[in-house]
Amino acid sequence: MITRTIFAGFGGQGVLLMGYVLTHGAMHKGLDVTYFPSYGAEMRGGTANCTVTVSDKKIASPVASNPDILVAMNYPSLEKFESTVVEGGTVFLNSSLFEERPSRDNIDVVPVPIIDLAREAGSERGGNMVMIGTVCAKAGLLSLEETIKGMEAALKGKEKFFKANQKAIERGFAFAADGK
Amino acid sequence: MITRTIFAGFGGQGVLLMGYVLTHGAMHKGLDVTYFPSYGAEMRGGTANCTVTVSDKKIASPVASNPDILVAMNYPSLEKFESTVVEGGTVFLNSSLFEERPSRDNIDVVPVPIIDLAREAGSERGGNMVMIGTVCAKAGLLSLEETIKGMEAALKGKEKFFKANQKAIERGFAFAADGK
Amino acid sequence: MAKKTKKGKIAVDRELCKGCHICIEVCPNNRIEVDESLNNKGYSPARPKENVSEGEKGCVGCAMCATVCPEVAIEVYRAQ
Amino acid sequence: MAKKTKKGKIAVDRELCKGCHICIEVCPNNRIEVDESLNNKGYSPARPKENVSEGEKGCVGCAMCATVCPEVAIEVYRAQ
Amino acid sequence: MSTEIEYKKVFGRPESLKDNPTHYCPGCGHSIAHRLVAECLDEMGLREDTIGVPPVGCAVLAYNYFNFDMVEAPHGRALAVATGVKRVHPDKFVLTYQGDGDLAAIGAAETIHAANRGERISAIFINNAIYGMTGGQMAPTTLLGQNATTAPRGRDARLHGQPIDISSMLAICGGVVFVERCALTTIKQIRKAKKAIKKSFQCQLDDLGFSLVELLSPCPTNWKMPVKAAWDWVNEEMVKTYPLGLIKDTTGYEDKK
Amino acid sequence: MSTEIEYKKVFGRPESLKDNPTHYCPGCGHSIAHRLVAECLDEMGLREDTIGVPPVGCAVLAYNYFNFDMVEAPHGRALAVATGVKRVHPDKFVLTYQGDGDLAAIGAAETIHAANRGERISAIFINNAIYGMTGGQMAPTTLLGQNATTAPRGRDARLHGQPIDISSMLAICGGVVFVERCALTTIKQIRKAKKAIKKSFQCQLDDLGFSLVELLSPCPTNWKMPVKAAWDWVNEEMVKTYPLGLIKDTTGYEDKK
Amino acid sequence: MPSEKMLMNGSQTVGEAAVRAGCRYYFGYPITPQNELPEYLSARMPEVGGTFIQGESEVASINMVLGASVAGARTMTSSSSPGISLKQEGISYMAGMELPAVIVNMMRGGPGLGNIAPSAADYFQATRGGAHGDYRTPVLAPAGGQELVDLTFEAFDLADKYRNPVMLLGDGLMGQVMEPVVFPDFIDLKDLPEKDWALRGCKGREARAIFSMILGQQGELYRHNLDLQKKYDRITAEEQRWETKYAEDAELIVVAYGTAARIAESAIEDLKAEGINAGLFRPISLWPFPLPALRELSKEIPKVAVFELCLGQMVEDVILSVGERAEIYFHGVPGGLIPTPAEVAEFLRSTVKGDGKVGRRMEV
Amino acid sequence: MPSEKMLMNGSQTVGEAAVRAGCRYYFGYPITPQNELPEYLSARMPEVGGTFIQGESEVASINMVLGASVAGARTMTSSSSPGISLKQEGISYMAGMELPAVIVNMMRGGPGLGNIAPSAADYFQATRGGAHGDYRTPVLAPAGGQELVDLTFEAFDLADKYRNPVMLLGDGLMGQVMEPVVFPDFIDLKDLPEKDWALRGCKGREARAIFSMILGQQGELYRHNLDLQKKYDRITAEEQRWETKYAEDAELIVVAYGTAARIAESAIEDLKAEGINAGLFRPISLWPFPLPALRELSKEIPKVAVFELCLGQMVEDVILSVGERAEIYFHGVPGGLIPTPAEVAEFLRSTVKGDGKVGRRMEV
Ligand SMILES: Cc1ncc(C[n+]2csc(CCOP(=O)(O)OP(=O)(O)O)c2C)c(N)n1
Ligand SMILES: Cc1ncc(C[n+]2csc(CCOP(=O)(O)OP(=O)(O)O)c2C)c(N)n1
Ligand code: SF4
Ligand code: SF4
Ligand code: SF4
Ligand code: SF4
Ligand code: SF4
Ligand code: SF4
Ligand SMILES: [Mg+2]
Ligand SMILES: [Mg+2]
Repeated sequence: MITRTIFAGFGGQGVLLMGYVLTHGAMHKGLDVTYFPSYGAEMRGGTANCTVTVSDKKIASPVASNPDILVAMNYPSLEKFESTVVEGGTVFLNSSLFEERPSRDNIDVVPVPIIDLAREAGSERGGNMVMIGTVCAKAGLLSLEETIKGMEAALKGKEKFFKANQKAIERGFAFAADGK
Repeated sequence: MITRTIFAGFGGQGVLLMGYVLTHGAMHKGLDVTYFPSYGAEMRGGTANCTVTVSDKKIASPVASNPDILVAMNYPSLEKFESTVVEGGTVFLNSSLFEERPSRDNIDVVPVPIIDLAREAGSERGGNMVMIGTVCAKAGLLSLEETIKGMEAALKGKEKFFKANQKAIERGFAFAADGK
Repeated sequence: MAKKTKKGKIAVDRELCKGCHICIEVCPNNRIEVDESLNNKGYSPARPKENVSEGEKGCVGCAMCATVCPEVAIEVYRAQ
Repeated sequence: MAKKTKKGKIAVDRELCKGCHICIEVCPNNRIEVDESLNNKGYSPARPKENVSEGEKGCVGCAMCATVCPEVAIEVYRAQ
Repeated sequence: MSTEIEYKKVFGRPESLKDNPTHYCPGCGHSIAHRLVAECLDEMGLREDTIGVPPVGCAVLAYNYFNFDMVEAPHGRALAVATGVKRVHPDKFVLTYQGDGDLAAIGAAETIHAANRGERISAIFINNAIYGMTGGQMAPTTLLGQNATTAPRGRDARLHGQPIDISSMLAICGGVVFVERCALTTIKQIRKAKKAIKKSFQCQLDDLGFSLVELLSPCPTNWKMPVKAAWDWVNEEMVKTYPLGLIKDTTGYEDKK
Repeated sequence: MSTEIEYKKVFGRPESLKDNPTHYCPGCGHSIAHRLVAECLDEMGLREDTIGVPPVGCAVLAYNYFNFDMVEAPHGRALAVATGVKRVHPDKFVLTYQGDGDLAAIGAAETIHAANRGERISAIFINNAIYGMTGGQMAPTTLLGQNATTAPRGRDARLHGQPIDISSMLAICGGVVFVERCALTTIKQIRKAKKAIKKSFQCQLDDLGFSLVELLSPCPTNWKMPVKAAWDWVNEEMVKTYPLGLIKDTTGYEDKK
Repeated sequence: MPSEKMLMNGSQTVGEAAVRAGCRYYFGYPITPQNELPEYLSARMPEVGGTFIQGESEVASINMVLGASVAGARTMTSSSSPGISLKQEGISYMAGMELPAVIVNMMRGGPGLGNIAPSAADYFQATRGGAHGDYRTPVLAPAGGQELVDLTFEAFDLADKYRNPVMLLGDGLMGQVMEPVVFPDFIDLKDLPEKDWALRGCKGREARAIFSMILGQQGELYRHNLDLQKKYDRITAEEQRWETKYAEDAELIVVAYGTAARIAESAIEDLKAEGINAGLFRPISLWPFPLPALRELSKEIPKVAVFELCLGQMVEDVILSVGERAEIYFHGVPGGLIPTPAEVAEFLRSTVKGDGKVGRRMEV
Repeated sequence: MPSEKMLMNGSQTVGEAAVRAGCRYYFGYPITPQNELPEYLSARMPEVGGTFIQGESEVASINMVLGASVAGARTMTSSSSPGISLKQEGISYMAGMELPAVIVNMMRGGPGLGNIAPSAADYFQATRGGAHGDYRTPVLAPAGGQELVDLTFEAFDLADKYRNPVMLLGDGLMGQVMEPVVFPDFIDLKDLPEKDWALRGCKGREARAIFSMILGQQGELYRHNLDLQKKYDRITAEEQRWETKYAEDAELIVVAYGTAARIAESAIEDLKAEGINAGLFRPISLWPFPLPALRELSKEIPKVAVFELCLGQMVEDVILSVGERAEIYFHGVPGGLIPTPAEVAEFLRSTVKGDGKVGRRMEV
C-alpha cells in the first residue's frame, strides 16, 4: 500500500510541520517514507507545500503525479491541486478559513473546522495538529500513538509544545471518528 | 617544391630573425610560407629554434618531421636535429663557433665561418645575415634581391640596420658562390 | 479638531503594505494604527487613524512615515 | 700588500653566476671583476680580483657582494 | 463636514520605481534603498539614461522594481559587467546595486579592481551583515558573535576572521573619489543616505571616478528579529563595527560651495 | 708565499635552498628573495616543518630551488591552498610566495579573505610591477607611465587605473598583524627585508595572525633595462609609489624589547 | 556501531556520511539548493574536531580543498551548478596533481542563474570534464536516501584509492527530500590507508613538491598524461556501477539515473497494470559509464528509452553503448519543472507504440 | 579594400581580423600561448577608437564581455585552457541570456597548469559546454593562416545572428605560426545589423532587463530551455562546416581538425608515394559537428582514422557519426609534445594494415 499526501497552504500555517509529523510517525511505524518540500523561489513568502509518500514497500519516486490525499489549508492550494487528486481520493479542507469546495464529485471531501476544534482542544494555534490528527485517523495512515510519536520526533527539542499538540491531535482523531 | 628549414641556436644568435628573413622573402616571392618558432617554457634562456616551410603550393603542416635544411648555429642544435634531416639534405654550420661535424654521410655539410665573413662585410654582429645569405643562395631558396627584401620586411621600422645587413647578406651569397 | 487634521494627510496602499509597522513607530503624532483585517498577502497593514483624540496633534504631512516605509506604500499630502 | 688580502676572501661559482655584475657595483673595495670568458650558459661571470693594486684595500669579508648576489654564487670567508 | 481643503501630494512613488510590490520581507532595508536610488535618478533626470546592474542576492529581481534598463550579472561580478557596459556607453549612467556577499566576498576582486581602475560607476552597497537570499549564512561583514546558519555559534574571530570593512579598503584605491557609509534605519540617516547617493551619482556625471555608498540595512528575517528590533540593532550594534559617515571624498564638491 | 691564513665561511648557501641553478634572469629579485626566505627558515629551524606554496608566475618552479615541501597552486589561489594546508596542519609552518599579478590581480579575493580570516600564514609578496612570466604585461602594481606589453603607451590612470597598494588595503583587515614593505635592491634594504621576513615568520609561530612582507623586486628583462638601471629604478622610482617601511604592526614585539 | 534509522534530507545525509567516512575538512560557499549541507557541517564539524570553512567563493573553496588534500586529509566541497562551473579550473588541477577529494553537485536549473528546481543538465560537465585537459573524475549518481550514505563513503574511498577527485552528482530535489537513512559507524581515522605522498614537512626525508606544471622538453607531460590515461582505463575497467530492475522479459528498457530514475521506476510500476513490461537500467557510476552492461542488455531488448532531467546529455553515452542494437528513444525535461511519473509513463507508452507523441527516436 | 598580404602569427591574425569584423571591445587576462593577441589589441584598439582592457582575471574579463555585449557591442575575449575553464560560469550565463560574443581558446597542454605546448584536449569543454545547464556554443576550429581571418569574421556573424557566444578554438601552435594572410576591408559599424534587444537606457521605450534567472512556477525556465533548444537545433541544421580532401577513392578517411588536420594532411600527401590513398575529413564547426556528412562518407569508405592532439575526445563524435558503418581507429597525442607528419603516417600505415601497432581500434 502506497499513499501519497500533499499538504499545502500559506507559509505560516504549519504545512511543512504536518508533513514532518506524518513522516516521522510513518518511520516509527516501520514504513518507508519520503518527504518532499517545495518552497517558492529563493525568497520568502507565497505558498508552501510538501508531498509525503508512505508505503510498506520501498518507495521509488518522491514526486507524486496524483496524490491520494490533499490537505488544503487555504483556497489557492485547493485550486492548485484539486484536479490532481486521484479518483476516489480524499481532500481535507481547512473549513475555518474558506467556504469554497471542490467541484469534482469523484473524490471525498472532508472539511475540518480546525480553528474551532483547536480552540476546543485548548489552543487556537494548534489547527495544523488538529488537521494532521484528522488526516491520519480518517485515512488510516497512523494510529493516535504513532501520530503523537511522529509529532514528538518532529519537534524534538521543543518539548514544551508536546502537551498542547497532543491534545490537538487527539481532538483531530475524535473529529475523524464522529465528525464533530 | 616544398623546402623545410630548421634554424636553431642560442637565444641571442638571431636565429628567429633568420627565419623571419626567409619567411618574408618567400612571401614577397609569391610562395606560400609558414614560420613556426619554438621557445623553451614560459621562462627565458636556453635554445631557440624555428621551422620555416616554403612551397609553391599550399602548405599543410607547419611542423616538419624531417627538414631538408638544418641551420645549426651552435653545437647543441646540431646534436639535437642532425638525425632528423632528410637523406640528401643540407646542414649549414656556424663554423666560427664549433668544430664538430655531423657523423652522417648522406647529407651535405656546409660550414660557414660567419664571424670572419661578417667581419669582412663590415660588422661582426651580422653573422646571422651572412648565414641566411649563404643558405638562401646555396639552397636556391631566394635570389639576392629577394633575400634583401625579406630582411627589410623583417626589420621594418629599424631601417638603420638595412645597409650593414645587406652587406652581410651579399657576403653570404658570395661565399655560397665560391666557397670563400 | 477639524483644524488639526487639515495640515496633512496620508494614504496607505493596504495591498502594498507588508505590516512592518515601522511607520507607526516613527509618526511623531501617532497618526497611524494597525488594521487587524489581513490583506491579500496575509499581512495586517497600517492605516491612518480616522480621528484625532483629545490632546493629540493631527497629521502634519511631515512624511516621516513615508520616509521609512520600505514598501513605498504611503503617500503623503499637505494642505495648501 | 699581502697583509691587505688576509682579512677576507670570496669564491665565485662561475657556473651559477649569471653575469649580472651587481656584486662588482657594491663591493666597497673594488675586489671583483668581469671574467670575459663565457661560462656554459653563455654569461660572463664575476671573479675575485687576483691582485690588490696600490691604494686599494683588499677584501674585508664584508659579504656585501654576497648579500646582493641573486644567484647565491658567492661564498665569503673571513680570516680567523 | 468642513470646506474641502486642497491637498498636494508631497511624497509618492518615484517614476524610476515600477508599481510592482516587492518580494522583500517586511521591514527589509532593500526596498528603502530601492526607493532612494529611484528618487535620486528621478531628481537628477537620469532614469532614461541609466543601465543598472543588480546583484545575485535578495535584490536579484531588482529589475522587477526599478523602472530603467537592467542587466543581471553572475554573483559577485556586477562591477565587471558594469565595466563592460560603461566602456561601451561612456555617456550613459551606470550603477550597480550589490549585497555584502556579492560585493565583498565572491566579488571582492571585481569590486577592488573596478574601483581601482576608477571606473565611472556608482555602486550601491547593501550591507546587511548576512546572506539574505540563501537563508542567513555568514557574510564577510557578519559581526563578531552574530549567529548565522553557517556560524551557528556566532562569528568567531579565530575561526572566521573579523568583519571586513571593504569600504575603507576601497578608499585606498586611487580611482575612488567618494565613499560614504549611511544607515537605512532612522529618518535622519535615510535622508543622509539619499544625499550620499546623489553625490555618488554626481561623481559619475562629472567623470571623476568610482564612488560607492554603503548602506547598513536590516534583514529581520535572517537576523531572526522582529522588525523594530532589527532596525534598532542596526542603530545600536552594527554602527559600532561600521561607523557611519564619510570615508573618502576627493570630489572637492563641498569646497566649491 | 705567506703562511696559510685560516678562513671561516661567513656566507654561503642556506640549507633551505637546493643546489640547482635558478631559471631567473640575471639581476632578478626573485632569487634574492628566495635566499632570504631560505636563510630565515634555516635560522629559525623551520625547514623540515615547512610547506610552501609558490605562485603561478616566474617563481612557479620555486620548488626546484626551495628545499622543503611545496605544493603548486593555480594562478592567484596560493592563499586559498595555503589555508587548506594550514587548517589541516596547524602545527606546521606555511608560507606563500607570490607575484603581484598572482596576489593582487587574479588572486585579490583569496588574498584579502585569507588575510581577513587571520590565517596563520606568512605571505611573501614579490612586487615587480609587471607580469614577469608571461612576458611583461601590465600588473595591477605597474607604475603610471611605465610601459608594458599590454600598455604599450605606458600605464594611464584614466584607462588602467592607478597602481594598487594592496599591502595597505590588507592592513585594514582585522586578522592581519604585520605588514612591511622592503626592497631587494640595496644592501640595507635586503637586510631589512630579512628582518621583516623573520618577524612575519614569528607571527605565525606565535599564532598571532596573518602577516605579509612586500618586496620591491627588479625585473630587468621585462622592464627592458640593464641590471644596474633596473636596481636603480626600484630605489628611485618604485619607492615613490610604494614607500618603504612598516605598514602595520600589532605584534607588540618591539614593545617587549 | 551503525546509527539508528534517522530522518534527514539528502544534503544533511551527505554531510553526516562524510563525517563518518572520515572527512574532517569541508570548504564551501553557499548556494541553493544545497545549503543544508554546509549548514549541517558548520555545526557538526566542531563536534568531531573537524574544520568547516565558508570560503569567500567557490574558486577559493575548491583551492582550500586542494590544500587540505595535499596535506593528506579527507576533504570535501559542495555546491550547485553555477558554483560547480567556477570550480572547474581547480578540479583540473587536482586531477593533474592526482589529489583526492569529494565534490558534491546538487544540480539546479540552468543555464546561467536559472532557478533552484532540480535538474540534470550538468552531466556533460561532470562526465567529460568541464575544465581543460585530458582528465576524468569518477562520477557517482545516487538516487537519494540510503544510497547517498553509501555512495558518499564510496566516493571518499575511490578518491583515495585512485588519488583523484570524485564527484557525487545529485540534484536539488534529492538534496531536499527527507527519507529514513542508517549510517555506518565512524571510520577510525587511524584505519584509513596511509598517504605517503602527502605533504607534512620534509622531516626525515627529501623535500617534495606536488604540482601539475610539467615543462620538460622530452615529453614529460605527454608521459604524465599517458600515465593518467592508464589510471582512467583502470577505473573504467573496475569501477562501473549500475542497477537493473524488472529487466527480465522487458519489452523496453528505461535508462535513467538519480532522481529521474526514481520517477521512472514509479512510472514503470504504474505501467505494469496496463500490461507494459518496462525494465530499468540505472547507471550509478556516470563515469565510468556502464557501457558493456547496457550494450549486453540492448542485444536482447528491442527498445531503449532514455529519460533525463535535461535536454539530452547521457543519451550520447547510451548511443555509444547501444549503437544500432536497439531502437533508442529520448525524452528530456529541462530545468525548471519537476516531472511526474505520469509524464514518464506517457513517454514510455509512446515509445512502446512508436507513435512519436512524447519523446523522439534517436537517429544512430 | 582588402589588405595586402601580411605576415602575422595566428594570435595577431585573430586580433586584426576581430578589429576589421567590427570588434571594438576586448577584455582579457594574459596567459601563454596567446599573449600576442591581447598585446596586439592593446596597441591596435586605441588606433580604431576601440577599448582594450586587461581584466584582473579571466572571470572578470568574461563578465566585462557580458556587459559590453548587453550594451550592444561586438566584443571578444581570449585565453588558453586554464583561463577558459575559469570563464565557464560566465559563458553559461551568456548562453542563458542569449548574448553574442567571441571567445578564443588557444589550447595548451593540461590538465592543471600543464605546459604551453599546443593541445586539443579542450574539445569536450568547448563542444559539450564546460559549464552547467543545457546550452551550446558554436565552436569554429580554424586550421590556421587565412582561415583564422575568415572564421573570426564568421564567429562574430554567427554570434550576432543567433545571439549566442561563439568559440574560436585554436591551439598554441596556431597562435604562434606566422603565415601570409589577407584581411578583408573593415566592416563599417553602421552596416552591422541593429541589435534592438541591447540595453542603452530606456529613452523612448519601456525599461527592459536581460537576465538568466527565470523563477516562475509555471515552467517558464523549462520553456526558455525549449526555446534555446530550438535555436540550437536550427544552428545544427544550418551551420555545419567541414572540408574534405583527397576523399574520392580513398581507402581510408582521416578525421582531424585544426593543427592536427594540417599535420595529418601532410602525412596523407607523403603516403601517396607509398600507394596509400587516404582522404581527409576536417570538421570546421566542432559544434555543430558535421555528423551527416561524415556518416555519408563512412558508408563508402571502410576505415576511419581519427587523429587528435589529446587522448580521445572528438572520437566520440566520430563514433556517433559513423557507428558500425566503418571501422574506426584512433590515435591521440596528449599535451606536451608536437607530433610530426611522420608520426601520423605511422598511424595511418598501421590502420591500413590493421596491425594495431600505432593507435587502437574503437569498439562500437
Ligand atoms: C556562483 C554563485 N555562488 C553562489 C550563489 C548563491 N547565492 C545567491 S545570493 C548569495 C549571497 C547573497 O548575499 P548578499 O550578497 O549579502 O545579498 P543579500 O541577499 O544579503 O542582499 C549567494 C551565496 C550563486 N547564485 N552563484
Ligand atoms: C588562470 C591563469 N591565468 C593566467 C595564467 C598565466 N600567467 C602565468 S603567470 C602570470 C602572471 C605573472 O605575474 P606575477 O604574478 O606578477 O609574477 P612574476 O612573474 O612577475 O613574478 C600569468 C598571467 C595562468 N597560468 N593561469
Ligand atoms: S511602514 Fe509601510 S509597509 Fe510598514 S506598516 Fe507602514 S505602510 Fe505598511
Ligand atoms: S505624515 Fe507625519 S504626521 Fe502624518 S502620518 Fe506620516 S509621520 Fe505621522
Ligand atoms: S652578483 Fe652573483 S650572479 Fe651577479 S655577477 Fe656577481 S656573482 Fe655573478
Ligand atoms: S666580501 Fe666585501 S670586500 Fe670582499 S669582495 Fe665581497 S664586497 Fe668586496
Ligand atoms: S531575507 Fe533579509 S535581506 Fe532578504 S528580503 Fe528578507 S529581510 Fe530583506
Ligand atoms: S622575467 Fe623578470 S621576474 Fe621573471 S625571472 Fe626574469 S627578471 Fe625575474
Ligand atoms: Mg547581505
Ligand atoms: Mg610580477
